[in-house]
Amino acid sequence: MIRVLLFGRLRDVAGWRETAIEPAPASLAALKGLIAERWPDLSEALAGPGVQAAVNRGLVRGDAVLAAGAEVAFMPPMSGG
Amino acid sequence: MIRVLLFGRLRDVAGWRETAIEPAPASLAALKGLIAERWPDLSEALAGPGVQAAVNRGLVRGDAVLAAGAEVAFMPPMSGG
Amino acid sequence: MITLTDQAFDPGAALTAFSAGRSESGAVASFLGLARGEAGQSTALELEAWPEFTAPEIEKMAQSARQRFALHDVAVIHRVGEIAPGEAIVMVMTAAAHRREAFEACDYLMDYLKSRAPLWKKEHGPAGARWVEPTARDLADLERWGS
Amino acid sequence: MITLTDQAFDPGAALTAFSAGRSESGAVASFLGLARGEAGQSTALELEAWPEFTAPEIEKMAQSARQRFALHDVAVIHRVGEIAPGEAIVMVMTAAAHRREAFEACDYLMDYLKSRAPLWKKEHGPAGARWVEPTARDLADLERWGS
Repeated sequence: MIRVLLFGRLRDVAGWRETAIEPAPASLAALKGLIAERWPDLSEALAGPGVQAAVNRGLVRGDAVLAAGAEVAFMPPMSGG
Repeated sequence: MIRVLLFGRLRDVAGWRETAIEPAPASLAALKGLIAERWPDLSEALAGPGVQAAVNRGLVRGDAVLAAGAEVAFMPPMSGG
Repeated sequence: MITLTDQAFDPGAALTAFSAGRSESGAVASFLGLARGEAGQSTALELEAWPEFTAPEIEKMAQSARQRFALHDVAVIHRVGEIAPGEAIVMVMTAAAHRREAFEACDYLMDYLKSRAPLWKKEHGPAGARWVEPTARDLADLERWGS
Repeated sequence: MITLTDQAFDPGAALTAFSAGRSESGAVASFLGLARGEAGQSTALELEAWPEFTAPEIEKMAQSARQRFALHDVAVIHRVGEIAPGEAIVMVMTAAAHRREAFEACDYLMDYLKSRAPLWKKEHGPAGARWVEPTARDLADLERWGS
């Protein structure tokens, strides 16, 4: 099982903030494939400019291995201040 | 009669802060000549870098006519903040 | 010190606390970001954070500023949740020996917070709500720092 | 607003007052200059002003900043007289729509105050007293503004 978290407009697009996926996909790429099947609107939004992914609270670029229990967050462009 | 005001280190050099000069010198240049006679140390300090003069609270460069009752201030380099 | 809070805070009290007892820091710069009403077009801001990630990321930025500008101290307070026009959103304070370092560190931190802090801002108004993203100017500002 | 005062002032109270009720100014920058103790080498600063001239000259600088940076508001508080280490010497606050203008105006005003405000600063220490004059860095900072 892995947990997936969404922030900002990604949450509005998907209609959820957090979900658990079982069985765990083996990689970030596999997770994205699964998202494309289940939530095509979210999948499109994830491909937009400036969307970043974090695995276990560390930003990742490209693909990453997902261990069981991993926490994956997808974050649209950040805007503090 | 004119009034002369000194600020900062010029006051320490001259040993006074304000004085009246009677009869009134006709110009800033004439006033400086008079200062050179009476207060040679101050005269030397006035020639130092960054010393500015104000006549009736307006900064002047070069010479300026002094009317009776004029207020002349000599100011060393400014240092606020 | 990094503070994320869902309560309104008093910028003056924060500045008094930050600047008290500093006899070797000649310079304290601060920046305070307030929610603009946009003449009625913005009725509230909603700031979303992921506290367990947002606070450590801002702490990293603050430590980067501290080293780069030889700061004596740095503090960031960031509101989260719903914010009314005129209320403080963010406050950055920097203390240094001289003013240039204090100013530049404050400027640098604000540029980073605007485009790199894990926060998401939604503006609510009469015409609905929209997510705010960094502007071209925000991104250009960030590029000044060369990273 | 320009204030010259021979009494210690509370920077936080000044910031609270300055930033209150601003629903259209997104940005308030401030700078606070504190008297440094220089590890015991400076026991007090003495700031001499010529109030009838100093206040109007600072007001001119503030108005110049207001126009140049499209400020919504600006305030300068400057201590005069004897100032102990850790006490506030000067505080500049600027309010603008966006942060760049607020920061730059604050920076600009500090550079002007350092080298162009009719104030004279004497530092007292165990070895005696000396008049402080703008440093080469102060003058270089001022030149950035092109005048």
